[in-house]
Amino acid sequence: MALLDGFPLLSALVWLPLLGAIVLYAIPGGDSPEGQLRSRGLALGFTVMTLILSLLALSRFSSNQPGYQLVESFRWIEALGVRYELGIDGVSLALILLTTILMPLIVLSSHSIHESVRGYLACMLVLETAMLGTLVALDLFLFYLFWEFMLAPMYLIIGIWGGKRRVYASMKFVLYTAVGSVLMFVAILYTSWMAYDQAGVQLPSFLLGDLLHARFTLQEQIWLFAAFALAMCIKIPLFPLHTWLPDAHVEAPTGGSVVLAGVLLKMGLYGLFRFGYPLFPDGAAVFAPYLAALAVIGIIYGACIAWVQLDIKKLVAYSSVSHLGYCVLGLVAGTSLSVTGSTVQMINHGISTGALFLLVGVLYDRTHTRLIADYGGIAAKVPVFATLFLLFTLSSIALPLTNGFVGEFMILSGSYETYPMLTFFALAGVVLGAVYMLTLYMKTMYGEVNPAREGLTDIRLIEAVTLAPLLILVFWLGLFPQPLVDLIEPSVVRSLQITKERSHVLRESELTREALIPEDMAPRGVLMQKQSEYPSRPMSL
Amino acid sequence: MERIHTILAIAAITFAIGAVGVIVRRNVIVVFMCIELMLNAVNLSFVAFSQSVGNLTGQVAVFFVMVVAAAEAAVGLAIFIALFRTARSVESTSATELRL
Amino acid sequence: MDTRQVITSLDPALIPLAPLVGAAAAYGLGRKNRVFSGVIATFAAIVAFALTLKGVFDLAPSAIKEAHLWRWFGVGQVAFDMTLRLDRLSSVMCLVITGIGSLIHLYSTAYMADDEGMPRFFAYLNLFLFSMLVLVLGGNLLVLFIGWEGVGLCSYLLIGFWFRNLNYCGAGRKAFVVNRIGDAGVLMGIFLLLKHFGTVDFLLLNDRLGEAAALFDPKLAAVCTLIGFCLFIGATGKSAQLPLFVWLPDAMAGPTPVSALIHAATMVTAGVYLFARAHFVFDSAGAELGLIVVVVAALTAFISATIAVAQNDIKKVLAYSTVSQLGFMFLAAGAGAYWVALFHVITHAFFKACLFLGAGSVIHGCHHEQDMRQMGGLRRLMPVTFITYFISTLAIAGIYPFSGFHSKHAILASLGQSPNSLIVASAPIIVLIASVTAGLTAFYMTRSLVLTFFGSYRGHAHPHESPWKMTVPLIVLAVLAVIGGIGLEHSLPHYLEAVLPRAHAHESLAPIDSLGASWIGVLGVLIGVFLYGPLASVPPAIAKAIPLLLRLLQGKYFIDEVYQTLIVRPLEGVSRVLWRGVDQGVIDGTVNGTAEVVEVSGELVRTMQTGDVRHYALYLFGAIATMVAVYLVW
Amino acid sequence: MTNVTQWVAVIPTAVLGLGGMVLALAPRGEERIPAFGALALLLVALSVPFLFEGGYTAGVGASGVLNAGLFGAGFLHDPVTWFFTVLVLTGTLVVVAMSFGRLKSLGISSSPEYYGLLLMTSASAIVLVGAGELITIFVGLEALSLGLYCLCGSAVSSRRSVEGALKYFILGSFSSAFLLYGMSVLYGVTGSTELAVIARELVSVRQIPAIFGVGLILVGVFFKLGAVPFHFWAPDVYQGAPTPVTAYMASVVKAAALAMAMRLLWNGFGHNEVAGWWLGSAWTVALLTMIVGNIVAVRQRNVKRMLAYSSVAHVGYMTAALLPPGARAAGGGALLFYIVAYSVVTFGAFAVTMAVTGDRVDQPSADDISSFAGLSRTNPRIAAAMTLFLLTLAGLPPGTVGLVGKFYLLSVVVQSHFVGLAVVAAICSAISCYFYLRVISAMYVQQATDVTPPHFVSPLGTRIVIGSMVAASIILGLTPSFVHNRAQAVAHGVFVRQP
Amino acid sequence: MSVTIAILSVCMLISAVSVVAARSPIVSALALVGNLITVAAFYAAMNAHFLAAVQILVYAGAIVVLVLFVLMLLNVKGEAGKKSDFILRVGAAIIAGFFLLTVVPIWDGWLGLSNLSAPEGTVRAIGKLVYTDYVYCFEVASILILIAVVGAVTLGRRARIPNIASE
Repeated sequence: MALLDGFPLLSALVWLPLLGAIVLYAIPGGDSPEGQLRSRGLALGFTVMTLILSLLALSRFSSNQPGYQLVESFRWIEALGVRYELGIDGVSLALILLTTILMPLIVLSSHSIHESVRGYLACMLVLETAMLGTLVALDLFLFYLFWEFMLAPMYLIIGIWGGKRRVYASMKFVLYTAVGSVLMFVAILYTSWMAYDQAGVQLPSFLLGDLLHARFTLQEQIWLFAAFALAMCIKIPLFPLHTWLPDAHVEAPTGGSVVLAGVLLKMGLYGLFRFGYPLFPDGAAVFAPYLAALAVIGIIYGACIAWVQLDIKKLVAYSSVSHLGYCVLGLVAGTSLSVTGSTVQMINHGISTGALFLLVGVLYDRTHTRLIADYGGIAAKVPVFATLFLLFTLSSIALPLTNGFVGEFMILSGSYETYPMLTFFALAGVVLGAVYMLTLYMKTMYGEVNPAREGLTDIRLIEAVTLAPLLILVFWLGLFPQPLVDLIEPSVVRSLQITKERSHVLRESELTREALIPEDMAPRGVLMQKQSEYPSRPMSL
Repeated sequence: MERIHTILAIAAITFAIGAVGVIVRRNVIVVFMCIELMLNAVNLSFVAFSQSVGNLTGQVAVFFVMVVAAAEAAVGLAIFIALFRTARSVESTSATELRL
Repeated sequence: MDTRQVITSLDPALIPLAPLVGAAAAYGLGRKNRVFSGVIATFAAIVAFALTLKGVFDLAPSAIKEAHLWRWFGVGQVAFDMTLRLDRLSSVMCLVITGIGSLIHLYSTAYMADDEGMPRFFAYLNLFLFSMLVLVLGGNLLVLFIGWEGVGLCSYLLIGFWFRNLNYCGAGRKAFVVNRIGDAGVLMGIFLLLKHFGTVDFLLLNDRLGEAAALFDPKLAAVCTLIGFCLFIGATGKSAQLPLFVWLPDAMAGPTPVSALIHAATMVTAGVYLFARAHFVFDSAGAELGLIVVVVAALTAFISATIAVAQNDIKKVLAYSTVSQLGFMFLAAGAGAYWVALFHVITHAFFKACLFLGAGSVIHGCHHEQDMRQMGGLRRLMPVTFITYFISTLAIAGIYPFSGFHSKHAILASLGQSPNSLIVASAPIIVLIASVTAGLTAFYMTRSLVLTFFGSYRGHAHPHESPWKMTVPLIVLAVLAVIGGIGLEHSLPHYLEAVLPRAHAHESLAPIDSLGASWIGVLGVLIGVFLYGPLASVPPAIAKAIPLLLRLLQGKYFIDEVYQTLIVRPLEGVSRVLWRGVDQGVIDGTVNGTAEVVEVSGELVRTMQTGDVRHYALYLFGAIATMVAVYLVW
Repeated sequence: MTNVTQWVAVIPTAVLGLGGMVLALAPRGEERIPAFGALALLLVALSVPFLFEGGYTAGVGASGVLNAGLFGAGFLHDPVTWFFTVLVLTGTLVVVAMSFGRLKSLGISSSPEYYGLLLMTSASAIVLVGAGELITIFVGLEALSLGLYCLCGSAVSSRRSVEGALKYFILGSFSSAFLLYGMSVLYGVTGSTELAVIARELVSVRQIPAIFGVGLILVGVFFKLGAVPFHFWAPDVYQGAPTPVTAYMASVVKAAALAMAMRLLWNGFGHNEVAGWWLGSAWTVALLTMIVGNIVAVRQRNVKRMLAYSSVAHVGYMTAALLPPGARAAGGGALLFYIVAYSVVTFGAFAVTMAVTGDRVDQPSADDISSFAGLSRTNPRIAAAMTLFLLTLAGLPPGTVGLVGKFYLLSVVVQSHFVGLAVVAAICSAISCYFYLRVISAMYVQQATDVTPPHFVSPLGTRIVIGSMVAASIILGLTPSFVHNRAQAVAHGVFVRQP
Repeated sequence: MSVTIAILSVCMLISAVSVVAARSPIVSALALVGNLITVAAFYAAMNAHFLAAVQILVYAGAIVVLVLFVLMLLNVKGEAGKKSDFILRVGAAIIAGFFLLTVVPIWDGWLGLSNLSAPEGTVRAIGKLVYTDYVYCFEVASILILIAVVGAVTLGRRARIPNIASE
C-alpha cells in the first residue's frame, strides 16, 4: 500500500461527502424525474465510496499500536494555535464504520422523498461530512466546528422534509443543542487558555495532545467538566435533557430519524469519552455518581414512557433514551469492560434502532400514519415484514445471540463492580424493555386484521435490500463480536490509562495556585471562586 | 478666580436647561434651538477652561464648534422642511411611523 | 469428581445443530408443502436423539466431551467462550429432551395436520429443541443463558402461535416477561460470580469454589448464598415456582403438543437442571438458602394442587399439576438430593407428557373442546387414549408399580437425609405437606379421569379415536411411565455418581411395603372415584356449602388479579403520569418556559421603542445621568 | 521621516472630499456617470494606502505611537489608520456597487448628490479614524454624522426615510453635545486636547472632574457604536434609511466608531488607574448590549429591524473585547478581524434584503420576514447566500467566519478574566440562533404564499455584491490567518504600549 | 468685575429658560438671540475678543436668522394647546436636577486653581494657532461644510408630490 502512504486518507474520508453534495448541485436539472434518479444514484455512489474509504482506513489501522493513527496535521490558525489535526483510534474508527454503513442505507431509503430530492440528499451528504469530521478531529476547535456543523443540515432535514410540527421540532432541536454546546465553547476557550500559560506551551493551543498537559485546580475541573458534560448530555440524550428527541424523531423524515438515532446521539458519548474524561479526570470523578444515577433513571423512565406511547416513532425514540442510558452507565462506570461495552452498545443501538426506524418508514410510506391504533393484525398481511420486525425487536430487547445482548451484558457486568446497586435497577430496564417492545409488536402485528389495513403490500425489493445488511450485522455482531471488541478495547484501555495518569499528575502537583480570580473590578464576581486547597477525594476510577 | 467657577456653573445650568428643552418640546425647530443652546453652553465652558488652563486651544475649539453648529443648522433645517413636506407638520409626535 | 477427563469432540456441537438445521429446512421447504415440514422436523428430532445416544454410548463416568467452538467475546482477563460440554448429567437431560421431543413431533404431525401455519409451528418447535439442547449442553453460565432466553423466546412464539386471538398473544407476552424477570435473577447471579470468582465456566468455578472451601474462606458461604438465591429466582421464573408461576396456566393457550413438550417435560425443568449443574454453589451456600427453596417448593406444590382440584379445563388441571410436581422436584433439589430431583424430572416427563398428549387427543377428538364438563364416557370411544391416560394417572398418583411412586418416595426420603441441618429439622412438617399434596394430586387426577372418560358423553361433538401417529407416542410414554420408576431407581444414581454429589441409591422397599407406602395415592384415587362416580351429587353440595372456598380455588387465589392491581396497573398509571406530567409538563414546561421568559422580556424592551424622538432623548439623558452618578459614587 | 511620505497619508481624504464635490455637480439625468466616477475615485484612494504603506508607519516613532506627524496630533500615521482606511474605502466601494441601478427604486431622485455625499462622508470617516486629537475627532465625527443624516433622508419622497433622518439628527446632535462637554472638561483638566498628552496627564490629575469628562466622552462613543442604553435610535434609523445607507451605517460607520473607541479608550484612557474608572460601566454596557440586542431581536417581524438589533448584539460582543486593557494586543487584533468579518456579512445580508424587497420599497411590509417566504424555490442562489450570511451571524459552522471571529473575540475576553461575560456572550449567541433560523425557516420551510410579491431581478451591482460577499466570507472562514495576522500586527504596533 | 458677571449670568439663565418655555417658537428664537449675545459678552469679559465678534456674526447673525426664516416659511404657529405629556416633563426635570447635582460640585473644585497668564484671545493669536497646529482640522471643517451644503441640497430636492408650503 506504499502508494497510499502519502494519500491523506482521513481528509478524503471527511470531505468526500461534501464534494458529493456540491457535485449534486453542480449538475443542472435537479427535480425532473430522471434528474431525481441521477441525484439518488450520485448520492449512493458517494456514500458507497466513503464506505470504501473507511474500510481502507480499517485495513490500515492496527489496533495494538499506541496513540492515534493515520494522523494528518497542519497549522490552520496560528494566532489561536489551532491545527487541522485528524486522527483515529479504535473507538472513533468503530463509529466511523457505523456512519459510513448507515449512510448508503439512508440514501437508499430516501425513495419515499419526492419533493426536492436533490436538496435532501445534499443535506444528508453534508451531515455525513460533519459527523465524520467530529469523529476524526483531534483539535478541540476543529471538533467544536464539526460539532456545530451537524446542526444546520439536520435542521434543514427536519425543517423541510419533516411532518406537521416540523418547524417547532427543528427549532427545538437546534436551540436545545446550541445552548448546551455554547457553554462548551467557553469551556474550550478556558481550557486552551489554561494550556497556554501553565504548561509553558508557547502558543495557546487547542490540540488534544497539548491540552492533556494543562493543569487545573479541582474547582476549575468541576466547572469545565460540567460545561462539557451539559453539551454532551443534551446530545446523548441523558434523562432530564431529552425532551427534544421525541419531537425531533416524530417530525423527521425516515432517513432523518435513522441518522439522528443511528449516529448523532453517539456524538455526545464519543465527546465525553474523547475530551470530557481525559481532560478533566477529577471533575469527571466528582460527577460520575450523579451521571450514573441519571443514566439509570433514564433507563427506567424511558422504558416506562415508551410503554404508554401511542405513536410508534415516539415509542422507539423513548426506547433510544432508555438504551443510551445503558451506554452512559457503561461509560461512567469507567472499567475497561464497561466502557468497551458502552462503545459496542453504541454500534448495536445504531444498527437495531436504525433498522426499527427504517421499518416504521416502510409502514409510514404505505399508510401515512404512525399511530399504533391504526395498525393491528398485519402479520397476516405482511409476513416477511413481521419476521423482520420481530428479529429487530429481539435485537432491541437484547436477546442472546443478537448484537443487543453482547453490549448490554458487557456494560452491566462491567459497571457492576463500580455501581452494584445502580446495575440492579438497570436490570429492571432489561425487563421493561421486553414489556414495551413486545406490547408494540403485539398491538401492531397480532390480533384481528385492522379493516383499514386490508390492502397492505409486503416489503418491496428496495426496502429489503436496505434492511438486509443491518440484519446480517445484528447476527454477525451477536455471534462474533470479538473482532469489534478487539478493535475498541486497546483504545479504551489506553484512554482510561491516560485519564488515571493525568489525575495522579494533577493531584501530585497539589497545585494550590488559586483559580484565576479576576483582578478586574467587574461588578459581579466571575464564576470562578477562589480555590484555596486541593481536596483529595479517593479516585473511584 | 471664582469668576471661572461661576461661569462654569452657569454653563452647566444652561446646558441642563437645553437638555430639558430638547426632551420637553414637541416642535422640532425649538428642539434644534435648544441643541444650539447646549452647544453654546459648552462653548462658554470651553472658553472658561482656556482661561484657567492658560492656552488658546479652548478658543480654537469654540471656533470649530461654531463651524459645526452652522453646518448642523443648515442640514437640520433642510430635514425639518423635508419633514414638513411629507408629514405636513413639524411636531416630533407626528413622526412615529418607525417604532416597535 | 476430580478425576474428570476432558475430551474434545464434536458430539456436543452436532446434537443442537440437528434441530437448528431442521428448523431452517422445515420453514424453508415447508412453505411449498406443509406436511413435508412436519416430516423434516420429526426426522431432525430423531437424528438429534440418535446423536445423543452415539455421544452417550462411549461416555466414561467422569468423562466430559467438550466442543470449544469460538471465543464469543472478552475484555482483559474476563472472557466468555462458546463451549458446549456433554457429560453424564447433560446426557440424561438430552436423552429426555430429544426422546420425548421426537415423540411429540410425531404426535404434532397429526395434531396440527389441518393448520395452515404448520411450517412455522415445526420451525419454532425445532428451534425450541435447539435452544433447550444449548441450555443443557452449555459449558458456562452464559451459554446456558443463551439457551435459557432462547427457550423463553420459543415458548413466547409457540404460546402465541394462533396470533389471531389477542388473548393468546397476551399469554405469550406474559410468559416472556415473567421469564425475563427470572432471567434478570440469573444475570445478577452471573455478575456476582464474575465479581467474586472472575469466571462463569462450570469447571473453573468448581475448582475455584473447591479451593475457597479448602481455605475456609469466611465470606464464601455468604457470597454463595447470595448467588444461590439469585439463581433460585431465575429458576422460579423458568420453572414456575410460587411467586412467578402465573404464566404457566395461561401458557395453555398454545397448541397442546407445545404444552406437553415445553410446559411439562423440558423447559419447566430447566430450573432443576440449573440447580444440578451449579450444585457446587448451593452446596457451599448457607443452610437458610436450602430451607427457603424447600419451603417455597412445598407451598407451591400444595397451593397449585388445591387450585387444580377446582379447575374444569382439562389442560388447566394438568398445568397446575405440573406446577405442583415441579414443587416436588425443588423439594429434592433444595434438600441437596440432586439426582432424586432429576429422577422425578424424568418420571414426571414420561407420565405428564403422556397425560398432556392424552388430553390433546381428547381435545382433538372433541373438536377443540377443553371443558371436562362437556366430556365424559370417552373410554369406549377412545380406548387407547383412555388406557394410557389411566396408567399415567396411576403413575402421577404415586401408586406402587408405576414410576411416580419411586421418585416421589425418593424425594420424601431425601428430605430426611439432607446434609442441610435446617431441612432435616423441619423435615416432618414438609413431609406432611408433601404427603397431603400427593393425596390431592391423586384426587384431582382421578377427578379429571372420571369426568373425562367415565359416565355418559355430555358434549355434542362425536368423538373418535385419534390416528396412529397420536396413539403410538401415547403408548410408548405409558410404557415408560410404568417401567421408568423401577428401571431408573438404581441405574440413575449409579449413572450420575461421578457428576453429582450424594448420588447413591436408597435401599428399595419390598413390594408389599411399597404398596403400603403408596396408601396416600390409593386413598386419593378412591375418594376421586367415589365422589365423581356414584356420589356425583356430593361435590355440588360441598360447593354450595362453602361457596367462598370454591370461588377462591377457581379464581386461582386471585394471584393474577393481585399482581395486576399491585404491579401492572400502578406501573402503567405512573408511566402515564411520567409522560404527561413530567416529560411534557415539567421538563418541556421549563424549556418552553425559558423561551417564554425570553420572549416576554424581549416584548417588554421592545415596547420602550415608542417611535417618539423625545422618549429616546429622555432615555438617553437618563442613561447619561445614571452613568455619571455611578461614576462619582464608585 | 521625510515630508513626502506624510503627505501621502492625507491624499485619500483629499481625493474623496474634492471628488465628492465634483461628482455632486454632475448632470442629474444619467446615473452611470456619477456611479463610475465614484468607483474610480475610490480605487484611486484605495491605491494610496497599498502603494505607499510607508506613509502610515512613519508615525510609529521609537518613543511610541503618538508623536506628532506633519499635521500635529490631528492625523496619526500609524498602521491602525492604514487598516481602517482600507476598510472604509472597500466598504464604500461595496455600498456604491450595491446602490448602482437601485437609486430610482429606492426613491432617491438625484444620484450625483447621493454619490457625492457618500464619498465625502467616507472622507470624514477616514479623518475620524486617523484623528489623534479631541477637536479633530469631534469635527470628523460631526462631518460623518451630518453626511449620514443627509444620506438617511436622501429618499425625500418616502416618509420613513425623512423620519429616520430627523430622529438620527436630533439624537445625534444631542449626544455630540454631551461628547463635546466631556471634551471641554477633559481639556480643562489636562490642559491640552492631544490624546497623548491627556493620557500622560490624566494619571496625575484631580480625579473627580476627569472621571466626569471621561464618562461623558464614553457616552458619545457608545451612542455612535449603538451600545444598549444609547441604542434607541438604531432600529428606527436602520429601518427608515434606504438599504445601502443602512448597510453603510452598520459596517463602515460602526468600524469608524470602533476605531474612535479604541483610540479613546486604549490610547487615551488606557492607563490602569484611568481604565479602572470606566471599566465598570463599560462592562455593564457590554452585558446589557448583548442581552437586549438578542432578546428584542427575537420578537422582530421586520428583517431590517432584526438586523439592526443583531448589529446591536454584535456591538455588545465587540465592547466585551474592548474592555480588557490588559490584553490589548490580542484584543485589538480580534476586534479588527471581527469588524471585518461582521462588515462582510452585513453587506451581504442587506444586499439580499434589497434584492428581496425589490421595487416595493414604499409598501410597509416590504422587508418583513413574510416576504422571504419560499425564497428557496423562487430564487435558490440568493436563498443559499442569505442562509450562509445568517448562519455566520449566528456563529454556526457553515458560516465559519462567524465562529472563528467569536473564537478570537471570546478567547480574549476569557483570557482577561471576564469569563462571566464570555458565558453570557455564548448564551446570547445561542438565543440569536432562534431569530436567524426563523428567517431561514421562512425561506426554506414555508411555501411561497401568493401574498409574497414576485421576486424581481435585482440589478447587476447587487448580485455582484452578494457573490463577492459570499466568496469573502468563505475565504475568511477557511483561511482567517492572512487578515488576522495583519490585524494582530497592526494592533500590536499601536496599542500594546503601556502609557 | 463680579457685578457684570452676575448680571450676565442672570440674563443668560433668563434667556435660556425662555427659549425652552416660550409658547411661540418665534419668541424662543428671539430669546436664543439674547442668550447668544450674553455669551458673546462673556467672551469679551474673558477677553476672547475674536470669539465674541464671530459669535455675534455667525451665530446670532446667520444661524438664528436662518431659523427665523424657516419659521416664517413654514408659518409655524405656537404649540397646539396641550403641553407635551406630563411624564416627559417631570422625567426630564428630575434627570436634569440629578445631572446638575453631580455636575455643580465638580466646578467648585476649581476654586483653588490660579490661572497663569490669561492669554489675549486676539485674531492674530487664534489665527496663528489655527493655521499651525489645527490646519488639518481646518481642512476637515471645509469638508464638513461641503457635506452640509450638498446634504441640504439633496434634502431640499422637490419631492415627487407637489410642494404645498404655500397653504
